[in-house]
Amino acid sequence: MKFFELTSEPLDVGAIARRIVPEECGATVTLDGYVRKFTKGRETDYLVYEAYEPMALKEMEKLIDKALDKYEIAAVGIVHRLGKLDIGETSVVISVSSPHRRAAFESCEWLIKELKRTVPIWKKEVYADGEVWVEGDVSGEQ
Amino acid sequence: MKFFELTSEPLDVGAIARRIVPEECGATVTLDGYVRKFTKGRETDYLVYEAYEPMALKEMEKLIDKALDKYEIAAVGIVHRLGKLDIGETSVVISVSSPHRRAAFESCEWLIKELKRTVPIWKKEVYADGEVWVEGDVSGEQ
Amino acid sequence: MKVKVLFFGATADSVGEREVRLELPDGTFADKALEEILDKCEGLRENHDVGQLHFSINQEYSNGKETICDGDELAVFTAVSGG
Amino acid sequence: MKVKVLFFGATADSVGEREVRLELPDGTFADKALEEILDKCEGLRENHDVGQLHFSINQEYSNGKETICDGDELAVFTAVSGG
Repeated sequence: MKFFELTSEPLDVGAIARRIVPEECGATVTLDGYVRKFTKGRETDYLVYEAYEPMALKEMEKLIDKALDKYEIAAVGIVHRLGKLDIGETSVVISVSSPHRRAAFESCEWLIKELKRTVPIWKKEVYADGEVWVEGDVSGEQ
Repeated sequence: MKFFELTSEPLDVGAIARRIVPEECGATVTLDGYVRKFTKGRETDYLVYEAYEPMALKEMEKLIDKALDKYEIAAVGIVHRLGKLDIGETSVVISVSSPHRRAAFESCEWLIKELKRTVPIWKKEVYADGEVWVEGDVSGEQ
Repeated sequence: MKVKVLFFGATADSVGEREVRLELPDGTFADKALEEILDKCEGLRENHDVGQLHFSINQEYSNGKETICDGDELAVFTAVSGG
Repeated sequence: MKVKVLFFGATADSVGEREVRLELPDGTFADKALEEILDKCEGLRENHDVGQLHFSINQEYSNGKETICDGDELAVFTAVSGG
Protein backbone atom coordinates (compact mmCIF):
# COMPACT_ATOMS: atom_id res chain seq x y z
CA MET A 1 0.00 0.00 0.00
CA LYS A 2 1.34 3.41 -0.90
CA PHE A 3 0.52 7.01 -1.65
CA PHE A 4 2.68 9.88 -2.87
CA GLU A 5 1.56 13.41 -3.52
CA LEU A 6 2.69 16.96 -4.13
CA THR A 7 0.50 19.78 -2.91
CA SER A 8 0.54 23.52 -2.32
CA GLU A 9 -1.82 23.18 0.63
CA PRO A 10 -0.64 22.95 4.27
CA LEU A 11 0.08 19.36 5.30
CA ASP A 12 -1.90 17.62 8.03
CA VAL A 13 0.68 15.35 9.66
CA GLY A 14 -1.86 13.36 11.67
CA ALA A 15 -4.14 12.71 8.71
CA ILE A 16 -1.19 11.46 6.64
CA ALA A 17 0.15 9.31 9.50
CA ARG A 18 -3.25 7.70 10.06
CA ARG A 19 -4.36 7.38 6.42
CA ILE A 20 -3.28 3.75 6.24
CA VAL A 21 -3.41 1.59 9.37
CA PRO A 22 -2.99 -1.98 8.15
CA GLU A 23 -4.52 -4.68 10.36
CA GLU A 24 -1.30 -6.69 10.48
CA CYS A 25 0.68 -3.65 11.66
CA GLY A 26 1.36 -2.29 15.11
CA ALA A 27 3.48 0.76 14.44
CA THR A 28 3.67 3.73 12.13
CA VAL A 29 6.76 5.92 12.12
CA THR A 30 6.28 9.39 10.69
CA LEU A 31 8.85 11.99 9.77
CA ASP A 32 7.55 15.54 9.84
CA GLY A 33 10.08 17.82 8.14
CA TYR A 34 9.51 21.55 8.59
CA VAL A 35 11.11 24.93 8.11
CA ARG A 36 13.87 25.74 10.58
CA LYS A 37 14.28 29.36 11.61
CA PHE A 38 18.07 29.23 11.65
CA THR A 39 20.33 27.53 9.11
CA LYS A 40 24.05 27.79 9.81
CA GLY A 41 23.37 30.78 12.09
CA ARG A 42 21.49 32.70 9.42
CA GLU A 43 17.85 33.58 10.03
CA THR A 44 15.47 32.30 7.38
CA ASP A 45 12.46 34.43 6.53
CA TYR A 46 10.62 31.79 4.52
CA LEU A 47 11.25 29.02 1.99
CA VAL A 48 9.96 28.35 -1.49
CA TYR A 49 9.82 24.79 -2.81
CA GLU A 50 9.62 23.99 -6.48
CA ALA A 51 9.39 20.58 -8.15
CA TYR A 52 9.68 19.01 -11.55
CA GLU A 53 6.30 17.60 -10.70
CA PRO A 54 5.77 14.58 -12.98
CA MET A 55 9.36 13.41 -12.49
CA ALA A 56 9.19 14.01 -8.73
CA LEU A 57 6.09 11.82 -8.51
CA LYS A 58 7.78 9.09 -10.54
CA GLU A 59 10.87 9.22 -8.32
CA MET A 60 8.74 9.17 -5.17
CA GLU A 61 6.97 6.07 -6.38
CA LYS A 62 10.27 4.38 -7.24
CA LEU A 63 11.59 5.08 -3.75
CA ILE A 64 8.47 3.69 -2.14
CA ASP A 65 8.61 0.55 -4.28
CA LYS A 66 12.26 0.05 -3.34
CA ALA A 67 11.45 0.49 0.35
CA LEU A 68 8.53 -1.95 0.17
CA ASP A 69 10.90 -4.44 -1.43
CA LYS A 70 13.87 -3.85 0.88
CA TYR A 71 12.12 -3.66 4.29
CA GLU A 72 9.43 -5.65 6.14
CA ILE A 73 6.87 -2.88 5.89
CA ALA A 74 3.24 -2.79 4.80
CA ALA A 75 2.53 0.79 3.77
CA VAL A 76 4.33 3.99 2.87
CA GLY A 77 2.99 7.49 2.27
CA ILE A 78 4.99 10.49 1.16
CA VAL A 79 3.51 13.96 0.75
CA HIS A 80 5.67 16.96 -0.13
CA ARG A 81 4.48 20.53 -0.06
CA LEU A 82 5.39 23.10 -2.71
CA GLY A 83 5.30 26.89 -2.86
CA LYS A 84 5.97 29.34 -0.04
CA LEU A 85 6.40 27.95 3.47
CA ASP A 86 6.77 29.89 6.69
CA ILE A 87 8.93 28.93 9.67
CA GLY A 88 7.63 25.80 11.37
CA GLU A 89 5.41 24.75 8.46
CA THR A 90 5.67 21.16 7.32
CA SER A 91 7.43 20.63 3.99
CA VAL A 92 7.40 16.85 3.89
CA VAL A 93 5.72 13.96 5.66
CA ILE A 94 6.92 10.38 5.27
CA SER A 95 4.90 7.75 7.07
CA VAL A 96 5.72 4.04 7.21
CA SER A 97 3.62 1.29 8.78
CA SER A 98 4.99 -2.10 9.69
CA PRO A 99 4.15 -5.13 11.81
CA HIS A 100 7.24 -4.42 13.93
CA ARG A 101 8.62 -0.99 14.58
CA ARG A 102 12.31 -1.58 13.76
CA ALA A 103 11.60 -1.80 10.03
CA ALA A 104 9.42 1.31 10.14
CA PHE A 105 12.13 3.42 11.77
CA GLU A 106 14.83 2.13 9.47
CA SER A 107 12.89 2.53 6.24
CA CYS A 108 11.47 5.96 7.15
CA GLU A 109 15.00 7.22 7.71
CA TRP A 110 16.17 5.61 4.48
CA LEU A 111 13.27 7.18 2.56
CA ILE A 112 13.99 10.75 3.64
CA LYS A 113 17.70 10.32 2.92
CA GLU A 114 16.95 9.02 -0.59
CA LEU A 115 14.22 11.59 -1.23
CA LYS A 116 16.74 14.36 -0.55
CA ARG A 117 19.13 12.75 -3.02
CA THR A 118 16.89 11.75 -5.93
CA VAL A 119 13.49 13.46 -6.00
CA PRO A 120 13.61 16.61 -8.18
CA ILE A 121 12.43 19.21 -5.70
CA TRP A 122 14.38 22.37 -4.87
CA LYS A 123 14.30 24.74 -1.96
CA LYS A 124 14.96 28.46 -2.07
CA GLU A 125 15.92 30.04 1.24
CA VAL A 126 14.80 33.62 1.56
CA TYR A 127 16.54 35.84 4.12
CA ALA A 128 16.03 39.48 5.07
CA ASP A 129 18.93 40.39 2.75
CA GLY A 130 18.76 37.92 -0.10
CA GLU A 131 17.81 34.48 -1.30
CA VAL A 132 19.52 31.35 -2.53
CA TRP A 133 18.51 28.13 -4.25
CA VAL A 134 19.92 25.38 -2.07
CA GLU A 135 21.98 22.75 -3.84
CA GLY A 136 21.56 19.30 -2.43
CA ASP A 137 24.13 17.73 -0.21
CA VAL A 138 25.07 14.34 -1.62
CA SER A 139 25.18 12.85 1.88
CA GLY A 140 21.48 13.63 2.27
CA GLU A 141 22.01 14.88 5.84
CA GLN A 142 21.08 18.44 6.74
CA MET B 1 10.90 20.84 26.37
CA LYS B 2 8.82 17.85 27.28
CA PHE B 3 5.37 16.49 28.00
CA PHE B 4 4.20 13.11 29.22
CA GLU B 5 0.62 12.06 29.85
CA LEU B 6 -1.69 9.14 30.46
CA THR B 7 -5.25 9.36 29.20
CA SER B 8 -8.32 7.24 28.58
CA GLU B 9 -9.32 9.37 25.61
CA PRO B 10 -8.44 8.52 21.99
CA LEU B 11 -5.04 9.92 20.97
CA ASP B 12 -4.69 12.52 18.23
CA VAL B 13 -1.34 11.64 16.65
CA GLY B 14 -1.09 14.84 14.63
CA ALA B 15 -1.86 17.11 17.58
CA ILE B 16 0.81 15.38 19.67
CA ALA B 17 3.37 15.45 16.84
CA ARG B 18 2.81 19.16 16.25
CA ARG B 19 2.41 20.29 19.87
CA ILE B 20 6.05 21.42 20.09
CA VAL B 21 7.78 22.72 16.97
CA PRO B 22 10.98 24.39 18.21
CA GLU B 23 12.39 27.16 15.99
CA GLU B 24 15.84 25.61 15.92
CA CYS B 25 14.44 22.27 14.75
CA GLY B 26 13.74 20.91 11.29
CA ALA B 27 12.37 17.46 11.98
CA THR B 28 9.99 15.64 14.27
CA VAL B 29 9.90 11.85 14.30
CA THR B 30 6.75 10.32 15.70
CA LEU B 31 6.02 6.75 16.64
CA ASP B 32 2.34 5.84 16.54
CA GLY B 33 1.85 2.47 18.25
CA TYR B 34 -1.55 0.85 17.78
CA VAL B 35 -3.47 -2.34 18.25
CA ARG B 36 -2.57 -5.09 15.81
CA LYS B 37 -5.32 -7.47 14.76
CA PHE B 38 -3.10 -10.52 14.73
CA THR B 39 -0.44 -11.44 17.29
CA LYS B 40 1.41 -14.67 16.61
CA GLY B 41 -1.41 -15.78 14.34
CA ARG B 42 -4.09 -15.31 16.98
CA GLU B 43 -6.83 -12.79 16.33
CA THR B 44 -7.13 -10.09 18.96
CA ASP B 45 -10.59 -8.80 19.78
CA TYR B 46 -9.46 -5.76 21.79
CA LEU B 47 -6.82 -4.72 24.33
CA VAL B 48 -7.03 -3.29 27.83
CA TYR B 49 -4.17 -1.16 29.13
CA GLU B 50 -3.67 -0.54 32.82
CA ALA B 51 -0.99 1.56 34.52
CA TYR B 52 0.45 2.23 37.92
CA GLU B 53 -0.26 5.82 37.04
CA PRO B 54 1.91 7.95 39.33
CA MET B 55 4.90 5.64 38.89
CA ALA B 56 4.34 5.43 35.13
CA LEU B 57 4.43 9.22 34.88
CA LYS B 58 7.63 9.37 36.94
CA GLU B 59 9.26 6.71 34.75
CA MET B 60 8.14 8.48 31.58
CA GLU B 61 9.72 11.70 32.80
CA LYS B 62 12.95 9.92 33.70
CA LEU B 63 13.14 8.41 30.22
CA ILE B 64 12.57 11.76 28.58
CA ASP B 65 15.23 13.41 30.74
CA LYS B 66 17.70 10.67 29.84
CA ALA B 67 16.92 11.07 26.14
CA LEU B 68 17.31 14.86 26.31
CA ASP B 69 20.68 14.29 27.95
CA LYS B 70 21.86 11.50 25.66
CA TYR B 71 20.78 12.82 22.24
CA GLU B 72 20.94 16.14 20.37
CA ILE B 73 17.20 16.72 20.58
CA ALA B 74 15.10 19.67 21.64
CA ALA B 75 11.71 18.28 22.63
CA VAL B 76 10.05 14.99 23.54
CA GLY B 77 6.40 14.17 24.10
CA ILE B 78 5.00 10.82 25.22
CA VAL B 79 1.31 10.11 25.58
CA HIS B 80 0.01 6.65 26.47
CA ARG B 81 -3.61 5.64 26.38
CA LEU B 82 -5.26 3.45 29.03
CA GLY B 83 -8.44 1.41 29.14
CA LYS B 84 -10.08 -0.53 26.33
CA LEU B 85 -8.65 -0.13 22.82
CA ASP B 86 -10.02 -1.53 19.60
CA ILE B 87 -7.99 -2.78 16.63
CA GLY B 88 -6.10 0.03 14.95
CA GLU B 89 -6.50 2.47 17.84
CA THR B 90 -3.38 4.26 19.00
CA SER B 91 -1.99 3.11 22.35
CA VAL B 92 1.12 5.27 22.48
CA VAL B 93 2.58 8.25 20.70
CA ILE B 94 6.22 9.26 21.12
CA SER B 95 7.30 12.39 19.33
CA VAL B 96 10.84 13.79 19.21
CA SER B 97 11.96 17.07 17.64
CA SER B 98 15.55 17.83 16.76
CA PRO B 99 17.61 20.20 14.64
CA HIS B 100 18.78 17.22 12.56
CA ARG B 101 16.71 14.18 11.89
CA ARG B 102 19.25 11.46 12.75
CA ALA B 103 18.99 12.18 16.48
CA ALA B 104 15.19 12.26 16.34
CA PHE B 105 14.99 8.81 14.72
CA GLU B 106 17.54 7.32 17.05
CA SER B 107 16.08 8.72 20.26
CA CYS B 108 12.47 7.97 19.32
CA GLU B 109 13.41 4.33 18.78
CA TRP B 110 15.37 4.27 22.04
CA LEU B 111 12.42 5.80 23.92
CA ILE B 112 9.87 3.22 22.82
CA LYS B 113 12.29 0.39 23.59
CA GLU B 114 12.91 1.75 27.08
CA LEU B 115 9.25 2.57 27.68
CA LYS B 116 8.38 -1.06 27.00
CA ARG B 117 11.01 -2.13 29.49
CA THR B 118 10.55 0.29 32.40
CA VAL B 119 7.24 2.15 32.43
CA PRO B 120 4.67 0.31 34.59
CA ILE B 121 1.87 -0.19 32.10
CA TRP B 122 0.37 -3.58 31.26
CA LYS B 123 -1.61 -4.84 28.33
CA LYS B 124 -4.33 -7.47 28.44
CA GLU B 125 -5.06 -9.16 25.12
CA VAL B 126 -8.66 -10.26 24.77
CA TYR B 127 -9.51 -12.96 22.22
CA ALA B 128 -12.79 -14.54 21.24
CA ASP B 129 -11.96 -17.44 23.60
CA GLY B 130 -10.01 -15.94 26.45
CA GLU B 131 -7.73 -13.21 27.67
CA VAL B 132 -4.19 -12.86 28.92
CA TRP B 133 -2.10 -10.21 30.63
CA VAL B 134 0.99 -9.86 28.49
CA GLU B 135 4.30 -10.07 30.28
CA GLY B 136 6.95 -7.80 28.89
CA ASP B 137 9.69 -9.05 26.68
CA VAL B 138 13.02 -7.94 28.12
CA SER B 139 14.34 -7.21 24.62
CA GLY B 140 11.63 -4.59 24.20
CA GLU B 141 10.92 -5.76 20.64
CA GLN B 142 7.44 -6.96 19.78
CA MET C 1 4.42 -0.29 61.08
CA LYS C 2 1.81 -0.36 58.35
CA VAL C 3 2.36 -0.33 54.61
CA LYS C 4 0.12 -0.33 51.59
CA VAL C 5 0.79 -2.92 48.86
CA LEU C 6 -0.57 -2.42 45.35
CA PHE C 7 -1.06 -5.01 42.61
CA PHE C 8 -1.67 -4.45 38.91
CA GLY C 9 -2.71 -6.52 35.94
CA ALA C 10 -1.70 -10.15 36.41
CA THR C 11 -0.69 -9.77 40.07
CA ALA C 12 -4.00 -8.09 40.90
CA ASP C 13 -5.80 -11.01 39.26
CA SER C 14 -3.65 -13.53 41.16
CA VAL C 15 -4.21 -11.95 44.57
CA GLY C 16 -7.80 -11.02 43.88
CA GLU C 17 -7.17 -7.54 45.28
CA ARG C 18 -5.70 -4.35 43.89
CA GLU C 19 -4.55 -3.11 47.28
CA VAL C 20 -3.82 -4.68 50.69
CA ARG C 21 -2.57 -3.26 54.01
CA LEU C 22 0.23 -5.14 55.75
CA GLU C 23 1.86 -4.92 59.16
CA LEU C 24 5.67 -5.21 58.97
CA PRO C 25 8.31 -5.05 61.74
CA ASP C 26 10.02 -1.65 61.97
CA GLY C 27 13.22 -1.49 59.92
CA THR C 28 12.27 -4.25 57.49
CA PHE C 29 14.48 -4.30 54.37
CA ALA C 30 12.94 -4.36 50.93
CA ASP C 31 13.86 -7.94 50.04
CA LYS C 32 12.42 -9.16 53.34
CA ALA C 33 9.26 -7.09 52.79
CA LEU C 34 8.76 -8.70 49.40
CA GLU C 35 9.13 -12.17 51.00
CA GLU C 36 6.45 -11.18 53.52
CA ILE C 37 4.14 -10.06 50.74
CA LEU C 38 4.68 -13.28 48.80
CA ASP C 39 3.92 -15.28 51.97
CA LYS C 40 0.85 -13.34 53.02
CA CYS C 41 -0.82 -12.65 49.69
CA GLU C 42 -2.01 -15.95 48.34
CA GLY C 43 -1.83 -16.42 44.59
CA LEU C 44 1.50 -14.77 43.91
CA ARG C 45 3.79 -17.79 44.37
CA GLU C 46 1.20 -20.05 42.72
CA ASN C 47 0.80 -17.99 39.57
CA HIS C 48 4.15 -16.30 39.03
CA ASP C 49 7.82 -17.00 38.68
CA VAL C 50 8.59 -14.80 41.67
CA GLY C 51 12.12 -14.09 40.44
CA GLN C 52 10.52 -12.24 37.52
CA LEU C 53 8.25 -10.04 39.63
CA HIS C 54 9.05 -6.35 40.02
CA PHE C 55 8.89 -4.59 43.35
CA SER C 56 8.58 -0.85 43.89
CA ILE C 57 8.74 1.38 46.95
CA ASN C 58 7.02 4.75 46.77
CA GLN C 59 6.84 4.50 42.99
CA GLU C 60 10.52 3.74 42.45
CA TYR C 61 11.93 0.37 41.41
CA SER C 62 13.45 -1.35 44.44
CA ASN C 63 16.95 -2.80 44.45
CA GLY C 64 16.01 -4.96 47.44
CA LYS C 65 18.23 -3.09 49.88
CA GLU C 66 16.06 -0.16 50.94
CA THR C 67 14.62 0.12 54.44
CA ILE C 68 10.84 0.22 54.44
CA CYS C 69 9.18 2.99 56.46
CA ASP C 70 5.76 3.31 58.02
CA GLY C 71 3.20 4.39 55.44
CA ASP C 72 5.27 3.39 52.41
CA GLU C 73 3.47 2.51 49.20
CA LEU C 74 4.79 -0.79 47.88
CA ALA C 75 3.79 -2.53 44.65
CA VAL C 76 4.34 -5.95 43.11
CA PHE C 77 3.88 -6.46 39.39
CA THR C 78 4.95 -8.49 36.38
CA ALA C 79 7.31 -7.33 33.64
CA VAL C 80 5.69 -4.31 32.04
CA SER C 81 4.01 -4.57 28.62
CA GLY C 82 2.97 -1.07 27.63
CA GLY C 83 3.64 0.58 24.32
CA MET D 1 14.21 16.98 -34.69
CA LYS D 2 12.76 19.21 -31.99
CA VAL D 3 13.01 18.75 -28.24
CA LYS D 4 11.72 20.64 -25.22
CA VAL D 5 14.21 21.54 -22.48
CA LEU D 6 13.02 22.43 -18.98
CA PHE D 7 14.86 24.29 -16.24
CA PHE D 8 14.03 24.50 -12.55
CA GLY D 9 15.15 26.55 -9.57
CA ALA D 10 18.72 27.73 -10.02
CA THR D 11 19.01 26.67 -13.67
CA ALA D 12 15.76 28.46 -14.54
CA ASP D 13 17.17 31.60 -12.90
CA SER D 14 20.48 31.23 -14.78
CA VAL D 15 18.88 30.78 -18.18
CA GLY D 16 16.07 33.24 -17.53
CA GLU D 17 13.58 30.74 -18.95
CA ARG D 18 11.73 27.75 -17.56
CA GLU D 19 11.38 26.09 -20.96
CA VAL D 20 13.12 26.33 -24.33
CA ARG D 21 12.68 24.50 -27.66
CA LEU D 22 15.81 23.23 -29.38
CA GLU D 23 16.57 21.71 -32.76
CA LEU D 24 18.94 18.72 -32.54
CA PRO D 25 20.29 16.44 -35.30
CA ASP D 26 18.45 13.10 -35.52
CA GLY D 27 20.08 10.40 -33.42
CA THR D 28 21.82 12.73 -31.00
CA PHE D 29 23.08 10.97 -27.88
CA ALA D 30 22.24 12.28 -24.44
CA ASP D 31 25.71 13.54 -23.53
CA LYS D 32 25.94 15.39 -26.83
CA ALA D 33 22.45 16.85 -26.32
CA LEU D 34 23.49 18.18 -22.92
CA GLU D 35 26.57 19.81 -24.51
CA GLU D 36 24.27 21.47 -27.05
CA ILE D 37 22.02 22.77 -24.31
CA LEU D 38 25.00 24.13 -22.34
CA ASP D 39 26.24 25.87 -25.51
CA LYS D 40 22.94 27.33 -26.60
CA CYS D 41 21.40 28.31 -23.28
CA GLU D 42 23.46 31.16 -21.93
CA GLY D 43 23.92 31.31 -18.19
CA LEU D 44 24.42 27.62 -17.46
CA ARG D 45 28.19 27.42 -17.91
CA GLU D 46 28.60 30.83 -16.28
CA ASN D 47 26.65 30.01 -13.13
CA HIS D 48 27.12 26.29 -12.57
CA ASP D 49 29.75 23.65 -12.21
CA VAL D 50 28.37 21.76 -15.21
CA GLY D 51 29.75 18.46 -13.93
CA GLN D 52 27.32 18.77 -11.03
CA LEU D 53 24.22 19.41 -13.15
CA HIS D 54 21.64 16.67 -13.55
CA PHE D 55 20.10 15.81 -16.90
CA SER D 56 16.84 13.97 -17.44
CA ILE D 57 15.12 12.56 -20.49
CA ASN D 58 11.36 12.12 -20.38
CA GLN D 59 11.42 12.43 -16.57
CA GLU D 60 14.11 9.81 -16.01
CA TYR D 61 17.68 10.53 -14.95
CA SER D 62 19.98 10.22 -17.96
CA ASN D 63 23.14 8.14 -17.93
CA GLY D 64 24.44 10.11 -20.93
CA LYS D 65 24.16 7.19 -23.35
CA GLU D 66 20.51 7.33 -24.44
CA THR D 67 19.50 8.37 -27.94
CA ILE D 68 17.29 11.44 -27.97
CA CYS D 69 14.10 11.25 -30.03
CA ASP D 70 11.93 13.88 -31.62
CA GLY D 71 9.57 15.42 -29.09
CA ASP D 72 11.55 14.28 -26.01
CA GLU D 73 11.24 16.29 -22.82
CA LEU D 74 14.70 17.06 -21.49
CA ALA D 75 15.55 18.88 -18.25
CA VAL D 76 18.68 20.33 -16.69
CA PHE D 77 18.81 21.04 -12.97
CA THR D 78 21.08 21.30 -9.94
CA ALA D 79 21.41 18.70 -7.17
CA VAL D 80 17.98 18.38 -5.59
CA SER D 81 17.23 19.92 -2.19
CA GLY D 82 13.73 18.84 -1.22
CA GLY D 83 12.70 17.38 2.09
